Amino acid sequence: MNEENLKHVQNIVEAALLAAGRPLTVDQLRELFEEHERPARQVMEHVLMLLEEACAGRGFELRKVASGYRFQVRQDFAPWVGRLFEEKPQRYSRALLETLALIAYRQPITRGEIEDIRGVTVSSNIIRTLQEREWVRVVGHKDVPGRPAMYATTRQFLDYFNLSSLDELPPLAEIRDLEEIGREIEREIQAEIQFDSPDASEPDDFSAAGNEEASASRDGSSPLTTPDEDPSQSNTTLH
Amino acid sequence: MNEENLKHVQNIVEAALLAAGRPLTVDQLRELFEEHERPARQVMEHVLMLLEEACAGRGFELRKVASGYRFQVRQDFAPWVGRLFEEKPQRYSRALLETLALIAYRQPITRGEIEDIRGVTVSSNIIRTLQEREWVRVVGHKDVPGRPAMYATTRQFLDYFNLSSLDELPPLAEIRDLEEIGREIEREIQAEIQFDSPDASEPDDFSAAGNEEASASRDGSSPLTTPDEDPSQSNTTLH
Amino acid sequence: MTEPESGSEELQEQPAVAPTEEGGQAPVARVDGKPVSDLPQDLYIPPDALAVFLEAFEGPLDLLLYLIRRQNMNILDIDVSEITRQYMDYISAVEAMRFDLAAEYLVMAATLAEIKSRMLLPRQEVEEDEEDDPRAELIRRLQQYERFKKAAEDVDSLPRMERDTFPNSAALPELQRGDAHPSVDLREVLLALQGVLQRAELFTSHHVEKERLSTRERMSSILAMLPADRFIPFESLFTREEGRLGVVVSFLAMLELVKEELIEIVQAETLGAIHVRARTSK
Repeated sequence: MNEENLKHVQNIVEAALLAAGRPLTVDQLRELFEEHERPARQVMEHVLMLLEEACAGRGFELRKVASGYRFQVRQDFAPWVGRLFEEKPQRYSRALLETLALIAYRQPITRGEIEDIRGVTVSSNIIRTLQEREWVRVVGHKDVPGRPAMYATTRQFLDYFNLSSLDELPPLAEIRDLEEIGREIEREIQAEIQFDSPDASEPDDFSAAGNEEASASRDGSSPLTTPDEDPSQSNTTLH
Repeated sequence: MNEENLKHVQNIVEAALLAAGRPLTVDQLRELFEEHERPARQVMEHVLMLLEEACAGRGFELRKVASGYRFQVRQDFAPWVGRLFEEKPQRYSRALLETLALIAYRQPITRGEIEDIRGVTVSSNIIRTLQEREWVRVVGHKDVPGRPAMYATTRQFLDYFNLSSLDELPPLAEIRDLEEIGREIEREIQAEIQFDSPDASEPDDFSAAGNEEASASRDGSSPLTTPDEDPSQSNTTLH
Repeated sequence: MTEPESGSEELQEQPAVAPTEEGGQAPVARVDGKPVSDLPQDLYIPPDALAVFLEAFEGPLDLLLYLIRRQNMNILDIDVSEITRQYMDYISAVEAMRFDLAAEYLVMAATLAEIKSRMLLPRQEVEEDEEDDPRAELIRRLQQYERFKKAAEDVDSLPRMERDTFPNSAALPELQRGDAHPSVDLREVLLALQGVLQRAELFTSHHVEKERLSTRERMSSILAMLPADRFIPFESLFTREEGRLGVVVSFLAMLELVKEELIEIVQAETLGAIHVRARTSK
């Protein structure tokens, strides 16, 4: 077989392997040719070797697997190719976030204790999701009837939220203040509307006071450094 | 971007197109890269050009279709590759192809309008088949009594027929200048009236005379010019 | 892949090619396996052949186009008399044996008859013809149809999937599981907690107080370190590098764990080694 013929066979084999979407054996590849033009087995194997060489330095390679030959995307490109198949993540439910918050602040905590505080049952799905995400793990079982698992947060949880330790979580007191501040803002707005006095100084005063309070309650420690991460800050600077 | 980087991007694009097995747009390809390494649109287009060149003389080619770029088997090798699949490529009836062509060239078009031009009723089977293949879809309803559905072709239609846009459809044969024909007929009729000879052979004579003139007028004029010429226009100029 | 058409439409496929060819070399129909390449001029058509013959056409316009082509006529110069005669002959022959001849064919027959009769009559007024020339209308329709008949052939000859080309793909490499998880902002967690606290206050007298988080965290980590089945030395639970504060936190955490009966601390003899064991199972 001359070089031109070889190239022709090589192109057909290449096209067939790319179109098949499954591995093809040497004989299956030979079957693509009519009898009078069918390459011998050795020729086909030679062509496959040429094809393998032709893939050098490209995005895909020829691989021999149990059921024949196939083209395969090179492992090197998996990080990019993988993004093709990423599903758009959905958002977590409020129930899940509440559960996570309780585990973070009250660990080690059992499911029953979470349910007591939330006033509703916690679905197994939520716990499983949190465990799969590796934010939460079982640290033991409480020595009470039923021996319920006790949950705690993980290193990965801290890493994800950019915390070096649980200390950096805003203290519960502050979260309550936050709520207070929110209510105060609302009151202010109501007052403004009632008195119909769009005085610019009022909100500014309030906001300054709010800021003071927030920083005071944090006691010099800074659980959340960037302003956009701090809900109390954004609340007070609303006006 | 240096040559090495370009080669890297080219390999990733090649890998991704083969991994996807479906067309990908320039933007979809760019999204595979993280922000800091994401190639500009022009760079991506350049890479696609390089990739196309790299396929020269091989079994497959890079093709731009409506939904993006894809790798596909070169037409030259389809006869061999086709043997991979037991099912023979489907043949479509003339009725279906005519209906499809009318929708493609005249969209949006109602079933009634298709029937007017074809001179026969369009079977519901045909419309259903075209919709099931996702070549055709309802794009609205005409504001006339009965509010008939208006059909148009889809991206899948373009993808299937290797087109990147409707502009790439083969140009529609131009209707011969009807205004001129109208004038010819008029002249003939005038002549007939003048000679006032309602002989049975007249129409034949008339027709023969018209024959000469018409072929003369068609000489040298290209029958294929604009792909989309409004038939209603020719209609109005007829009289 | 599924057959898009009913069987009858497949039938149309084969002979349909014939009318487009000039000179009638290709068979227009097959009767008992024998090709019928042209219809006899004397119009003797075997009944079966005629049925198949008509099915080969996509309607009256298609049939008319075929007749015009066969006469080597230009559409623009249809010899209405001759075409009408042939058309009528065909459809009356079909009608004679088939009752379900499509209405469209009959309408066309009527149209042709009307055109023919008009052509035979002396023209009275030019205006009338200009406004309502049935022949021009027929020509217009034939031209329109011819355009799209050609367009259908063009579409059919476009290189298409599954016949002229095939999409390419390659097997995937091993893919790392991407980060398909939802992203969460810490503020969302805090807001969620705020919600819980609010409700907790409403529903129960639960006290969720400000906690020494470092202690609770240490409680978790100590629990995680402790094997349930054996004691480990008390000292091993402290990390020297953490300094005094760390030791205090660990100690407080252990006291809390003892209080909650989660761990057990034993000392075999006075001033002897202290050992710790989890009272919980893992």
